[in-house]
Amino acid sequence: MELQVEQIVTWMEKTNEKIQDNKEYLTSLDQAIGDGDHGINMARGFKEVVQKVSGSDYESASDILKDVAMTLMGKVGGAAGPLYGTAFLKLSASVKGKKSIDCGSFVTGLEEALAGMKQRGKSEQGEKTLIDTWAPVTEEMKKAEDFDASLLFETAKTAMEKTKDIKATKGRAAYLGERSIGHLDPGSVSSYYLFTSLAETIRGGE
Amino acid sequence: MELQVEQIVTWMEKTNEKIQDNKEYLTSLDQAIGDGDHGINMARGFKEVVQKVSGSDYESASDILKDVAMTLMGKVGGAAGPLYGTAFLKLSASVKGKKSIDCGSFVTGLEEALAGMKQRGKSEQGEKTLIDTWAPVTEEMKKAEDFDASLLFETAKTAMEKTKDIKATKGRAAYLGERSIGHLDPGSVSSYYLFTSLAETIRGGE
Amino acid sequence: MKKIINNPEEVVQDMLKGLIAAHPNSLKQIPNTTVIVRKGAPVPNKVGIVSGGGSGHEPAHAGYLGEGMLDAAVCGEMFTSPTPDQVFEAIKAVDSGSGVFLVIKNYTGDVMNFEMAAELAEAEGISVEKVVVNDDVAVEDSSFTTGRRGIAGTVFVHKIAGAKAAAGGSLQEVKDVAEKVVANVRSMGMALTPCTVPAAGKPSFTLDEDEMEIGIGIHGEPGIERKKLTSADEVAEELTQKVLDDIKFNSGDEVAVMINGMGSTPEMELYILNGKVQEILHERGLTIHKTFVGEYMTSLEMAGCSVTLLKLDKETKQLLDSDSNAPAFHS
Amino acid sequence: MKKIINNPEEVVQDMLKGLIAAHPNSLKQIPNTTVIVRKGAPVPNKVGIVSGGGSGHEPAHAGYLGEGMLDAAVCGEMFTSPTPDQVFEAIKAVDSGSGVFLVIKNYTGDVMNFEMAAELAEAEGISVEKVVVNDDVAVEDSSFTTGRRGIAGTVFVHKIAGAKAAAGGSLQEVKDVAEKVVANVRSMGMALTPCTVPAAGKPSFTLDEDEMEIGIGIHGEPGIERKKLTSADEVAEELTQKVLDDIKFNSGDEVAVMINGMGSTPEMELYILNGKVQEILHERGLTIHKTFVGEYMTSLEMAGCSVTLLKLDKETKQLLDSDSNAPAFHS
Ligand SMILES: Nc1ncnc2c1ncn2[C@@H]1O[C@H](COP(=O)(O)OP(=O)(O)O)[C@@H](O)[C@H]1O
Ligand SMILES: Nc1ncnc2c1ncn2[C@@H]1O[C@H](COP(=O)(O)OP(=O)(O)O)[C@@H](O)[C@H]1O
Ligand SMILES: [Mg+2]
Ligand SMILES: [Mg+2]
Ligand SMILES: [Mg+2]
Ligand SMILES: [Mg+2]
Repeated sequence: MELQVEQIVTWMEKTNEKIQDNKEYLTSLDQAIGDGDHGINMARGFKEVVQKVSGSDYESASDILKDVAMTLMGKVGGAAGPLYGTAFLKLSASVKGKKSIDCGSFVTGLEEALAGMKQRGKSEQGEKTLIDTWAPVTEEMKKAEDFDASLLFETAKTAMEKTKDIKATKGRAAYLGERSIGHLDPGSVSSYYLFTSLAETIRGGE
Repeated sequence: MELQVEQIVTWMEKTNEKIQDNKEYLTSLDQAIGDGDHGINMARGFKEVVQKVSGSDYESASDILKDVAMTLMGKVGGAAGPLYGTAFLKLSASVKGKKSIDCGSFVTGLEEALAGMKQRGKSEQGEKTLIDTWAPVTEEMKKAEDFDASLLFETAKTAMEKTKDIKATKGRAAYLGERSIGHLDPGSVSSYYLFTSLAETIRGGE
Repeated sequence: MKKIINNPEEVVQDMLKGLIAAHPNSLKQIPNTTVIVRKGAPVPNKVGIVSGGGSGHEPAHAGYLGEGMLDAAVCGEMFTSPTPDQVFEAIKAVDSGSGVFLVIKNYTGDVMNFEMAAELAEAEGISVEKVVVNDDVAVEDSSFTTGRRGIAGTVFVHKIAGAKAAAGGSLQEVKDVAEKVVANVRSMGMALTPCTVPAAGKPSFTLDEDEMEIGIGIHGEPGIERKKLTSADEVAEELTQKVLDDIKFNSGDEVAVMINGMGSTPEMELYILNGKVQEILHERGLTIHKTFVGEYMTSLEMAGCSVTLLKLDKETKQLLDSDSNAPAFHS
Repeated sequence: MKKIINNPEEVVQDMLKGLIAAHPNSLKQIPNTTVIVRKGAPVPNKVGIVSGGGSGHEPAHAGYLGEGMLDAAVCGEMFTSPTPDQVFEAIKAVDSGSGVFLVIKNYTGDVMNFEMAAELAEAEGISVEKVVVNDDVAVEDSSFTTGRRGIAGTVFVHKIAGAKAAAGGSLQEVKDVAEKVVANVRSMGMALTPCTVPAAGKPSFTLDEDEMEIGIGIHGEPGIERKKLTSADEVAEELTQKVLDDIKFNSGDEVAVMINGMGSTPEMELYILNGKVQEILHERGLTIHKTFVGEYMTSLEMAGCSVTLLKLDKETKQLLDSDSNAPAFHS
């Protein structure tokens, strides 16, 4: 299958729904090891994304992804804003001009998104950040032949849950040192919503 | 009987004891309809009074009363400080040069103390202030032939308790208007301690 | 009670120690008193300006010491008027021979103690005049009662009387302009939480999570009415309206506005309130000459605010605007 | 949560409205942004100084707008770094052609957003330099982690970089002196109570009536250690010692001291703390050039404080002392 513009819209809508529904949960995760705004920031950003892309006419997948990127960059703020913004900007650039995205191109896009976030955040896998969800998802999808909803669900879930055991060395949770262990990384949980929404979108389109 | 210097010392010591023991109670009364410092202020003042007069050698009753006045004036602060200070200053002036005080002179002194407080406080009886304890005590003592402990106990107690029913028109409690009804006036309660301590002193000396 | 203090009975002494340590070049404490005097006082040929009252209202009153404002601040015990001897020391310390002016907030204790000090000073040949500030419209003004309290509006009196003195005004001129300010300044406050006097250990009243108290004073006294907590806009409406109702404002009148925080209300909330207050004043046709948003007259860690309006004329406007280096007077 | 607000999601917008209403002659808001610029900016031939970050730290950052300090403040959402487009607007608004200097607090979000804005500006031919302030010794400094946070010490960087720019310093000279300040400023904070972000509705941590949290940041983050509440003197010892241990201070060094209130701690308590801090510094043989006691970098209504020391040299001392009319910078 290939991701069409309408599916990207659906992906964003589903992500927004999950984020709005879990706004308080995300905030409470961030209150535990950060500053308690992650839910508020993501909810503000994705609400705008959906307002921007729903009903709009996009010629290409890269165009809509660029708008998603710019909206997140301009509305989320904090650490998550530039990171998610960078991710979608890289994803968009990587599929530049493409009307729709096949799995191979998507994976290349994810790889560039991941590299972009690492560079922007000066971070690596294993530091208890959303990188810890994006990296395994990218890796597993690379092995698959086509979009695979179950694989996405599972990988994102396992990766997100694993962040509980990591001692943070980047982001605000790093200030807590050892005390950060035992808590989920809020950014990984929002990324988990992003990827499960993608999985649901794929499932709908399979 | 006549009040001797030693009895005035006892009077002050007893008053101090009661005030220290009821510091929190006085403060809580003042919290209800004032600013919650009456117990603190009176305790600070009488502690100093006792430090000043206990063990000191006074030639005359008027001298010790003057020291009491100056100490209260300089240590209590708030509304109570100048009022109690004025009262003892007038009392001292009224018995000027006297080694000891007979009942008649004491009553004259009380009358002058009361007049001084009224003038200083621009207040009259019936405004829910310590005047409402001092006025009846002065009046009843005027009728008696000698110092009368029982009379003092009773009059001070009744007068103090009556302040509960008065609507305040002077002092901080006046800000509460009708809401001041149902609460004892803190200054009347501290005055009650002063007069019952006097009564106990008299009883000891009878 | 959670406080950064040592002995609860010695908070005022400890505070003054830290205050002098922070400002050794501009302030001094008269030994064995709680009187803080600005260095350079008495200023030759200038009327000395003294204010003060109970402590717990910081930055009032020591924060207003400076050129063009106060010369001495008498710091009483927590929420307790200072005693006559202390005020007398302050008067003596700032008299240059041109007389001393006392700015008193209208509380029985303050009035009595400052008056007694004035009598002591006059007995020693120092000319003393005074003004009693009573800007709080929460309290009924009546000649049969204690009358309105003095709250945040007092800071405008400090500034304008201080500026008049700095400009060479005589004792009588300082008094006249101070009385003009008092006649034209009104305030109204509210609280979301009470405050706790260290030595008392517990707050003077309690409020539920959804309640506010309207018409509070600045000593943790309960207010005049308890209500359900409303929005900032509604609070602005209520406080501003009460102030506007109290003296006649005509369209075109120029006013100074003070949005005063009671202690723990974040500046953010004060600015939110200010947005609506300004709207109301504009609708009313008033010209806002200057706005002060911040903590000017607090009540320890009480959460809440007050709104003050001062109707200006040419003289008071110019005196309000004149320079002062008092650290706490800034907008 | 008891707050004087309207819609919890719109506190920043409402605050900015009230801020501009209060200071119409000195401040302006760039339309459709949360950027506040001082009137008169860009100042011809002067390096523009931009700072900012999440809101909730008032008077930071808009209170530091003024001659000799900041030219623009970028106000993010509550405790949330502003976005690159906003910072970019600020940069454009204050560039006179002499370049723009960014004062960034060391938080991942702030660093990323400000860096992206700098990239946008450079792409349009504006020279941009920056400094990242990391004064908080509560957090370990390590190149493998996020590193120390930027807290109250940032205000000294605003002042000194701003003064250098006002004195005609080039972009590089401003950067050099700012880096010198960063290398010489250290802070440590503590809290007695947490704070509540309006849209979150509940505090980020809770503390028992007898507990304090040492090493807190300025965003309601939990600190590094929870302890039984001690006396002001012990708090002073603990915070000051941590700061003194972090960089080498020699006897005779001149320092500036900041005792910063986190939001709801009364000034009285800050002065009490200051008394002991000064004693410790004197014992250590340090010369205290200037002391700042008050609320400079808050965390909404958090109760608590921080102690900041800045080691001075001739240049930084003179720049710290130079005039500024920024309303929130006073001692
Ligand atoms: N350096 C970094 N690299 C990658 N991700 C990061 C980094 N710093 C923070 N994050 C992610 O951002 C999330 C926090 O986002 P958010 O709460 O919106 O921002 P802030 O920390 O500025 O308040 C963290 O949970 C983490 O996943
Ligand atoms: N005008 C007045 N005349 C007489 N007594 C007064 C007056 N005002 C207050 N008082 C007395 O003073 C008491 C309060 O004293 P205190 O709490 O020490 O002072 P403050 O009210 O200044 O805090 C009141 O309970 C009342 O009895
Ligand atoms: Mg966060
Ligand atoms: Mg009282
Ligand atoms: Mg009192
Ligand atoms: Mg944040």
